Amino acid sequence: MIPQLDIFILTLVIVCAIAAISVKDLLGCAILFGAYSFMMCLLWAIMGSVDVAFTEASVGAGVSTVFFVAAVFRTTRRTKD
Amino acid sequence: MEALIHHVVGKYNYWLYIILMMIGLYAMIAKNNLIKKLVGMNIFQTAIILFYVSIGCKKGATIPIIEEHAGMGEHAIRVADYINPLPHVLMLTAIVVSVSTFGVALALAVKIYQQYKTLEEDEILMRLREK
Amino acid sequence: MSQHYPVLLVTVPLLSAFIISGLSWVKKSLCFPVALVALGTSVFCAIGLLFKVLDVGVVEYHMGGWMPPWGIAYRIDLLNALVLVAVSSVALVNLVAAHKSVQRDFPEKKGIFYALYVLFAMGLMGITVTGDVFNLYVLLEIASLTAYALIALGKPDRAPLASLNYVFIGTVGACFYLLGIGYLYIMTGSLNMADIASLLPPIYHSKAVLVAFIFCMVGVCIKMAFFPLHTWLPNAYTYAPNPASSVIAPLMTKVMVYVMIRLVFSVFLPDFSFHVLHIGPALVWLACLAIIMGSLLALTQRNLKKMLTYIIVSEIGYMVGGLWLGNRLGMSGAILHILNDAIMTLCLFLAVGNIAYKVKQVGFEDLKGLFRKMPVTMAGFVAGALSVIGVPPTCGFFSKWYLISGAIQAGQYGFMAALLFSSLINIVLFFRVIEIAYFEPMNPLHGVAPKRGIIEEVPLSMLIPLLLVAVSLIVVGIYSGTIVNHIIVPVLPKGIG
Amino acid sequence: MKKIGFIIVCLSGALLLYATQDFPRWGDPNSPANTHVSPRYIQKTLEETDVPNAVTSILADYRGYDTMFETTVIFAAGMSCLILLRVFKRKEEDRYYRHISTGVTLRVKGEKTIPEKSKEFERIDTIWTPYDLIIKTVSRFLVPFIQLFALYVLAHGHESPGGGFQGGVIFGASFIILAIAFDLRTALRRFKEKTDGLLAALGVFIYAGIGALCLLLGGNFLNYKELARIFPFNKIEARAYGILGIETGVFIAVMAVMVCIYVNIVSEGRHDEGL
Repeated sequence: MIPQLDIFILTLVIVCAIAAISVKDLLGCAILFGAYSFMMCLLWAIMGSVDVAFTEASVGAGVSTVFFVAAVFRTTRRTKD
Repeated sequence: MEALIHHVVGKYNYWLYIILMMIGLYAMIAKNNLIKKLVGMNIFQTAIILFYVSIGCKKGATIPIIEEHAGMGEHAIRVADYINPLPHVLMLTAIVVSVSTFGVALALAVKIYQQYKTLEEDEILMRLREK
Repeated sequence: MSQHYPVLLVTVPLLSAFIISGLSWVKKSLCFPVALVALGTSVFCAIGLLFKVLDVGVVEYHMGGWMPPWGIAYRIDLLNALVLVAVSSVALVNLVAAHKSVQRDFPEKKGIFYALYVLFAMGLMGITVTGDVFNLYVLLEIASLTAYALIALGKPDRAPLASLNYVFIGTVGACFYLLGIGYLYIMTGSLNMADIASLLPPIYHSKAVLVAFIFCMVGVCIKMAFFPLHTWLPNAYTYAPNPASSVIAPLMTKVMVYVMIRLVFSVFLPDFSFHVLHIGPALVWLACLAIIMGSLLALTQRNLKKMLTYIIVSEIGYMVGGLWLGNRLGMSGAILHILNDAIMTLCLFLAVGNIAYKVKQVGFEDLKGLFRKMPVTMAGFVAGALSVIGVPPTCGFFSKWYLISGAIQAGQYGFMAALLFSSLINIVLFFRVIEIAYFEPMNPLHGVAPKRGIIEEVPLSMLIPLLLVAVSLIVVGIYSGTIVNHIIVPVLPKGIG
Repeated sequence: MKKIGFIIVCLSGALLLYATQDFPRWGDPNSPANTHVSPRYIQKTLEETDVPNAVTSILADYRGYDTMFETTVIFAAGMSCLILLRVFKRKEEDRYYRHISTGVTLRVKGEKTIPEKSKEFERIDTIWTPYDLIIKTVSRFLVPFIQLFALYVLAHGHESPGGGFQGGVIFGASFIILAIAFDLRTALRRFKEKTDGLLAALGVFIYAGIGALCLLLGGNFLNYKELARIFPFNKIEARAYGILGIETGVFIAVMAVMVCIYVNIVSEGRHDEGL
């Protein structure tokens, strides 16, 4: 593995995490959360845990985001923080 | 100072997982919107998964899918060649648990919205006090 | 067959939960009998296991035939066996009592309700029987997830919010526990309880082990609602539907106390917990605070069910305090109190469930004159109340006796004072309720308002479990000496004063 | 609340940082975690279970008992969503119909309906988006391939990353795509709610049932070796086939539960209209 790439993606993960919890729109939050999961999945793939990365790609970035969007569709996009 | 840098560089993964965990925990405690809290919860859980995956890492090792060798002996499987698979297994379970919790929590959020027409915790508490 | 008891105990309810949820699409009326048979088998296995452990000592079971550090092993000693009997029988008795109200409140969803109920009981039994720290986490999540769903089925205005709150706090608790075992894993490389215990002593002074201990304990304390972390409990249990709250309230917190005891006894070993760390006295003081605050908060409530939930918070203080007194008497009291408190809480919640079945609400003003209308239910309630107060022939007295003697032996007079104080408060609490229900005249709205229906005694299928539990309060009380001498004392670790 | 939260967060972060000092260096092959229990899995997985992917063999065999409960967690989540959200009584809401040939929208009040089989009218969602040819065609075209890939992931879990869980999620996602690209009713016509509920229970039942079968054959629970007694393969192959069997169970359960959770959340349990 390449440490520079590792650190780059770790930084992206943290940026996505902060963005996901501070964006003022729940739909945007859903998408950023999907991006966060996908970055996390890349990170795990780099670390060599392919099975976990595969699961996270299909669950975290895939189905979870769909559930999230579905829930936002049935509730509201509005958020105060 | 050198020791500190050595320490940080050698364990940066652990440091970053702690930062992620703190972000998630902070969002869970301090955010007002229920869905935001939920996102914080998920970030918290993935941070722990990152921690476990970091435990299993070995420098210079490959993914834990064993190449088949015809003969044993000199081709015997060297443990140091393969990444520790046990944390991966544990974390598969943890991912499943986290998506299950996420699903149930979203269902609860939808139910709460049906009742109060809002997802902000302070507004819900205000409604409850009005009754 | 008897060598398979440990696994049958868990897998029979598991398999039948799937059958029940399948049947709920095909033939709903079969769901209840299947659940009954499944939990009945569990009770049978648990009792069989208890006698087997009494006969031959520790029973081990290796899943898939793999030896312990590699595979998952069950390890049953007397402590597990005792808690297992309590958990399985409470779940069975409450299932019988719940039948009528489930039938009335969730006619369309009863199949899935029973499936979740059986899964919940299965999760708790699995937590109790397992000898693997990660397996414990997974089962903890099953029990919590089903509990979230069962709680959220209550009144739609409050229950989902209480349940979501429980989801957040409960997940933090479970994650802290997971983090703790991650730290243990990174230091020892093992997940089996016995294996970790044998690997830990050389690294007792490592910082990572200390942090692992702290995180495991904080996680478990969140799940058991130990005082400063109890905020989720009162709302969640109050707004849960009665058939669910009367199984969750007696079991969930008690099983988590068991987990704490198990972690202290068989993972970190008492040597580390009591002699390396010296945190016993601090935790006993926290427990005192829990007892006193729980009692005082109970005093401010005007709703019977909410009052009982605060009493649970204070009872948790009893058990945690008893454990951390660090002597044999205190620990015996704590373990005996797990059993007793499960029965007492079940008794009180069953009585409340019966009242709510007819009266709908359990605010204090709704209780007026109930002794005349529902004498048997109220008799059961009084039995439970006497036991919580600690009146001699009931079992609550004996565990309190052990706890107080333990406190005196350890020189923790503050804990003793807290116990006595909370007993006094309990007297006030329950006699206030009994006074309202006995002396005050019937609320004129009762029995008159057409939608409320006529208030009368509940059907027999709800009364008999209540009476059974009330009688067992006294039976367990009479035999508590035997239980302590034959079951509890042998499991206490050596080297404890 | 924010301040208290910040203090708690900093406190736990500081505790965790404090403990990292004693950790072995990151990626150290000689740390206890990498030397105590796990070497055996790497060395013996081929010999004992005939499965090259160590993750699969641990997941389904050495620690298969955990995985059974993991699948149960998923099952419990599906059932929880169902019991929480599902409403069986139809609300008296207005329904919208579209006349296919002219595009005129009809609003039918209350309980009245136009027969679902009607050739001239189709039911549309309250929030209706116009017919999109590209999305519908592409997704209709993609779904079989996604499903095939899911089956591939399941079948190749022994040799490559993947397995029942990932495959099941992907297979479930194919139905979700169908439900998003067309509408929820189309997807539910293809995959009935009752089938869904039964499949979820069946999948986990297969898993636990294989374990119980081993028990009946005289071994310990989940000891697939015993399957060799009734099936024509040797004891080591029996483990590999046992793993395949339980992965199939996981696949079915996860697929059904994913669809169940999605459908219930997106339609608030009414099962009529969604995204």
